[in-house]
Amino acid sequence: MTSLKLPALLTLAFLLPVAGRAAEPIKIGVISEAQAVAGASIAPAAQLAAEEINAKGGIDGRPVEIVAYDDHSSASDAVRAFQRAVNEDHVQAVVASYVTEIALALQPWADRLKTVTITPGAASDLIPEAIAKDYAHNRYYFQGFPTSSAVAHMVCDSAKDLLVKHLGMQTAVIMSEDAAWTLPLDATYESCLPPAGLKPLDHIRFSKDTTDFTPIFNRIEALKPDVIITGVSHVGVQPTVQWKNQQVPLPMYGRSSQAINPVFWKDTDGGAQGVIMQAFAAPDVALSPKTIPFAEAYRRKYGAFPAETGYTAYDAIHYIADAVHRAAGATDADTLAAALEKTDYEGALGRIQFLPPGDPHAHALRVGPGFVQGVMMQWQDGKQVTVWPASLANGEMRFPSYIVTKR
Amino acid sequence: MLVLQILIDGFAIGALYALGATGFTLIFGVSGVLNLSHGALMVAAAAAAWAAHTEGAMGSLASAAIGLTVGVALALATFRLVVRPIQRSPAIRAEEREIFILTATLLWGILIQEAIASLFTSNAKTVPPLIGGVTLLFGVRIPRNEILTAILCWAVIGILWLWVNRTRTGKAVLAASMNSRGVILLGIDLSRIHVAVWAVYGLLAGVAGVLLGMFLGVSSYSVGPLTASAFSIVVLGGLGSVYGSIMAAYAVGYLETMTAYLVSPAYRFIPALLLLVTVMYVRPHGLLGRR
Amino acid sequence: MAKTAPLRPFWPVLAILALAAFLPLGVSGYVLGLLTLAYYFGVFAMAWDLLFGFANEVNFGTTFLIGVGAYSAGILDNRYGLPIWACVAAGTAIAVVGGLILALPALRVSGPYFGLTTLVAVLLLQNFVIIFSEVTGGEIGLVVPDVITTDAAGNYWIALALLATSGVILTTLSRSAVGLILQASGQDRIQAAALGFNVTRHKLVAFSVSALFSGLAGSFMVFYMGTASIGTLIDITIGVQIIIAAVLGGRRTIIGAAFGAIFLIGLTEILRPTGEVATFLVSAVALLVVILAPNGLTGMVARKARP
Amino acid sequence: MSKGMPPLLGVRGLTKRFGGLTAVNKVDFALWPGEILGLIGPNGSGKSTLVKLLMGIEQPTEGSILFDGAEIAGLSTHLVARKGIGIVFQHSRPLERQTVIETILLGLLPDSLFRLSISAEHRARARAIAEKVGLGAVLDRRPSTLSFADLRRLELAKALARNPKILLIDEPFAGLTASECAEFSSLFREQRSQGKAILLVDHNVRTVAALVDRVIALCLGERIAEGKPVDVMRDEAVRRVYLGGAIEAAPRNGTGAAGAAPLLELRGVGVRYGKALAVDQADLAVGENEFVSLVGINGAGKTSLFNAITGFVPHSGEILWRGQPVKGLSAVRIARLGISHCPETRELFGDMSVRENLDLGGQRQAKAESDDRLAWMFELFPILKSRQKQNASTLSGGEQQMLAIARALMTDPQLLILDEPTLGLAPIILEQLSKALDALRQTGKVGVLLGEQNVTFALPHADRIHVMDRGRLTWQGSPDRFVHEAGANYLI
Repeated sequence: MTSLKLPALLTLAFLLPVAGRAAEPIKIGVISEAQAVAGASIAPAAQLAAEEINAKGGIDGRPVEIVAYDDHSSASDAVRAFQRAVNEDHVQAVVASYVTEIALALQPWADRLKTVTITPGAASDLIPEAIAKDYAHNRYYFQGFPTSSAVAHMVCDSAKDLLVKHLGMQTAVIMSEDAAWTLPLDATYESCLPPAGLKPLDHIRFSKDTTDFTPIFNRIEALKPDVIITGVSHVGVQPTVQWKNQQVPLPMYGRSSQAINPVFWKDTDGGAQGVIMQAFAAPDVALSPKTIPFAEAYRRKYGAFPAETGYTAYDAIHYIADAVHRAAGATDADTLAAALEKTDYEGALGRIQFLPPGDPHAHALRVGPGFVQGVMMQWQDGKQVTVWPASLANGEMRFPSYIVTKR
Repeated sequence: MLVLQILIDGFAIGALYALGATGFTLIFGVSGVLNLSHGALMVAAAAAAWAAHTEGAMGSLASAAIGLTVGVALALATFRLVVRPIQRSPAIRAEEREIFILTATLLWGILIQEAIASLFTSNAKTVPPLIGGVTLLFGVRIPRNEILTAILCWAVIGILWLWVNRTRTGKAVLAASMNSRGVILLGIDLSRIHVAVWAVYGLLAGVAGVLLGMFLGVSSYSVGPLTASAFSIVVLGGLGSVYGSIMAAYAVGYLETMTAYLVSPAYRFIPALLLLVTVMYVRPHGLLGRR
Repeated sequence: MAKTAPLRPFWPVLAILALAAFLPLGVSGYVLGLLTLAYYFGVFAMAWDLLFGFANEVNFGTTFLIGVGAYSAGILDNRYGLPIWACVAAGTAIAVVGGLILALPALRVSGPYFGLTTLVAVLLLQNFVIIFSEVTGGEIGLVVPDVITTDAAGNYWIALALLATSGVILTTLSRSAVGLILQASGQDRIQAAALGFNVTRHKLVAFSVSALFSGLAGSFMVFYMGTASIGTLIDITIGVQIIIAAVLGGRRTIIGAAFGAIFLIGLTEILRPTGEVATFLVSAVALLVVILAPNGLTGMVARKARP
Repeated sequence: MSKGMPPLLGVRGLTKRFGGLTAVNKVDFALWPGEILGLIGPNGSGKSTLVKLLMGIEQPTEGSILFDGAEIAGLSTHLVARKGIGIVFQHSRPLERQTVIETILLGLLPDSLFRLSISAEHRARARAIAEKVGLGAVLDRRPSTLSFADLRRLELAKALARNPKILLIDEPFAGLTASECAEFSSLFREQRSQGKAILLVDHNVRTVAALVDRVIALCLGERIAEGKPVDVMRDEAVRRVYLGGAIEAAPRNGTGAAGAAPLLELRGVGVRYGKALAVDQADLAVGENEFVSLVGINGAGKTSLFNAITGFVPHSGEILWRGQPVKGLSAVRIARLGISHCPETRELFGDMSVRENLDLGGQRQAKAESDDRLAWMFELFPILKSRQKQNASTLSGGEQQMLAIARALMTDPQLLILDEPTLGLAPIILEQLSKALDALRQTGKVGVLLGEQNVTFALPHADRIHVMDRGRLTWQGSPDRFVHEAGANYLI
């Protein structure tokens, strides 16, 4: 069988488009998940970025070429795609996956195959912690997305303004899926909510395979908190719809990755009404002068607004190009990684900088005012309305009638 | 209060589980097929209903009807394209049919799952509920649709019971599940019975899928867990025994709900799985297993 | 038919092995990486086929064995920093214990009932990995810091050696005296018992051997991948792929299972340019083979070879 | 027989109950080295269960089995086998993926987990055994390519490889030709001469009479006779079991229908199961409303012939229904032609009520017509009327048989094929069945093809008799001729 299959593979390799060597394009591999809403924007956004760069004459005359792969949300598939990208298609850098499992699985391979790799969507703190712990082996890996602890901090900061100061809330219950990515998130919630003025009454972790959320909501309600602080990603549609159907009289507030996607309203059949979620980008919020033009360009080209990972992937292609330019066209992994570490680029997400090697979160995005900052959005009548920070807000919080807030 | 919540919540979940498992056990009883594309059929029906509503702008009832149609069509396709070719294949020996049908229906389920993911993404979907709002029952707030779901589940199970016990085709189906040769001896066309059973099965899976989509929501990732849960419930109850399946559905439904309320939602599935293992050791053919 | 009938596939297989051994001289690291993974899957599929062929049990729990072995090895490396050989040895040993646990229901139940118990074993393991995420890394996986080698050819040779060794041992076993008894026990336990064989004991052995190779390959694979995760080792879909590989290759042939795995992974890769529909196409091809050529690839080759 | 020395196998009070059914009831017997003992009995007499008890495949409810003076009752099969008891199963279930020599080698292997290689000595012995049983020419073939007789030889070789002291052989001659039977017989005799004890299990005395030293006859789980073959054949109890008592013919009142155009006609019909020939060149006709009985012992091929007629097994030759061939029609289509088959297994719907079973029989008719027939059935079998609501599985054997016949008649057949209706039934029930058949015969509405081993039951209900033996129809004639010509030879 081996003898039968190999020629077929080799033939295929020849059939793959090989750009003329003379133009020396910069090839960037993009590994993503087209079937998942969160992953579907990655490749198109990267493609858009490449076209923009090429329209302006490329990187010092060299065009950027995107080679896209689908990993079907499987880590072993992604590893194979990574090997193909590096060894077969000879890409100079890889942008790969919003799934933490896959991002972590690719981390050792970035070192083994000496290729700069950026995740446009995996939030786990473990990624930069691994880089900090073993910088020598993980220095080619960058986290192009804020960490979950950064997410939690942002939720706490906004909650202080929106929930405590504005609505006079005092207590909360943390509701998160039982997953490794929520461990740092929950730990940060527990430590940052009390200073923000919200006392966590309980902390409910549930299996991410849960389909019936009634017991969870009933347990939470029995504790009589003012708000539910969420940490969900694998689930989203189901708790939201059941929250609405059961008319749970408490607002949901926090990280809910699926809720950020523009299609969430449709998927929940409007059940999302009133849900407040943290996001790093939104189509109509000018986080930087580039945000809205990108979102509009994306919609013109693909017919819908990008998901959150679209913004990060778009930026990633741009700052890779920027790094190649600063490295005077050198694309070997060491030079490129060194150049990326010095990134200071204004992207659609805000000002992009990576934390330096000495930091416990090395190669993670720098987060905070003036950098990547994010927003709090609320679903209102099919639209995502930005409610925080005040400088970017384009609406006020509103809740469905069954939700009782103090003020 | 807590007891009531557990009772009510477990009742609805149990009813859904029971409905999902009834079709699975019916098909096993009559044609000896363990259809591992079961979950895919349910999700496909729900996804079709969702798409009819959101993309086709249809009403709740019309989109539910679309979901049921898809369920029936896919069940018949499963029978015609996957199960029957294997049953009739001269190259597959009788004692190996089981592994082939298991493998082929698994693959068929993956095909459907991938098709759903490609068409509608892997995001979870919820079918618009037939009725909205909540109602207070003994001081417990329950969505009206949850009550309707439980009622509908039981109504469908009741109709199935009537069909099997009161109609000619239904009785022939029941007879075929006990003794297919006896049915042939009476000149009753077994292949037509099989088609009828698969159609009814598709309807059951469709109803279960659409109701599940309304009550809890489904995604292409639900395919595997739904199949596994129907499989477990049916085996727990004793293969081919509808009463056993209903009993087992409630045992699992209440065990899960109680765990979620009293222990932790994180451990929701574990006691039911342990129960299953225990039952397999103590009563190897399930609670109401025949042999 | 010649008297050397059982040895017939020996030379072609040896030729393919020789060719495979020199492959790193001629192909890219990508093809090597692809085959490395395919070889590990080949071992998994052979171990499954052994159990199916010998004990006549449809085992949905093969990823339970792989997962137990791989995670044990990974955790020992990640938390206790044991040397790799010790991790692999311990992982394999723990997988064998897992195999014995899995065998217990097989002594009482069979058919779909056994299938379900093994499925439950996988689901339980999955739940435990999530619940004990502090040790196991939970759903995002476990980082395994040590590595045997980062060289593509080196890894390829390790996997090839493992595949060849497992293939030789499992094939020899299936054709040896004890293999004969095992197969007889699987095909008809009453007849085997009537010939004086303790079927229970032999069934336990079949499970242990299957677990041994699943655990061994699983342990090596985590050190190759550098991470262990549910999605790559335990998930039901992985088990399904292994079963499909074995059936595709030709069930009960041991060696066919390996070819099935290589074919399946090769096909996935060939279809990769089709993007998200690749899995759909691969499943469709597999379904067609299962329905139209039930004896799988080895069956097709064998039929062609005959005049 | 050397009764002076202790027996090799001593069975005392051996009993096996399955729920309420007593399959083997307080059976005693002994087996000495160098002896062939025949164990005979009709289907359902408990022979197979007895063999399973001896082999440890089933565990006895009561009683003791002494082997060489040691108790082996309750031991698991592999331990019984290791003591020195071997078995040749009735049906060949060969290991499909192993060659002949491998299969025989299997019998030679010790029960070791660590033995990988097979010694040359073992191979030589395996070859010797193969030569002895006549498999020398097919050593490297797989079972799927072997003839039926070779498969039987393989089973025997496998058992012989263990070199057992006692051989249990279940129906050794079924499906074999006369010369093959002779070959096997001489093999058994050779084993006997080497001091082995053999228990031969068969349906009737005749097949094994020449070979066995002694015979035990079983009926309904009990031992009813023991002695030399000729004595057992003459034994009153045995004759009653096989023949049902004195043979009598009863002419039909009113018009016989023998002259009418045949409803069903068989021309040179043959049935094969793989390599075994079950029916060979059968010619037979049943006229409109005619009652034809096919008598023959178990295994003669009656059931196979019926299954061929009703399309459950493929056949060679021609089967004509009202002059039209039925070949190629499915069993369902044939049933719809008006042939109703009531098999010996009855095939009732156990968890459905009597009424539901009957209604299913009438399902293809209009409601009124079906109700009429139902009333007629209750007339024919009054007991069914009072049992209407009861589940079929809770009925007694006789009631189940009546239900099966009634259900078959509900389909409004022109021909009813009745296969062994008397199997395992008490005499009182036979009488009721007999009356019902008589009533049916007087109505002249339906033809009946009755297969029976119980001649006494078959004769009164026949316009014509066919005798079937080893797949062939060997005799035909009127019932009164049968009494004079064939009856005496029937057992012998």
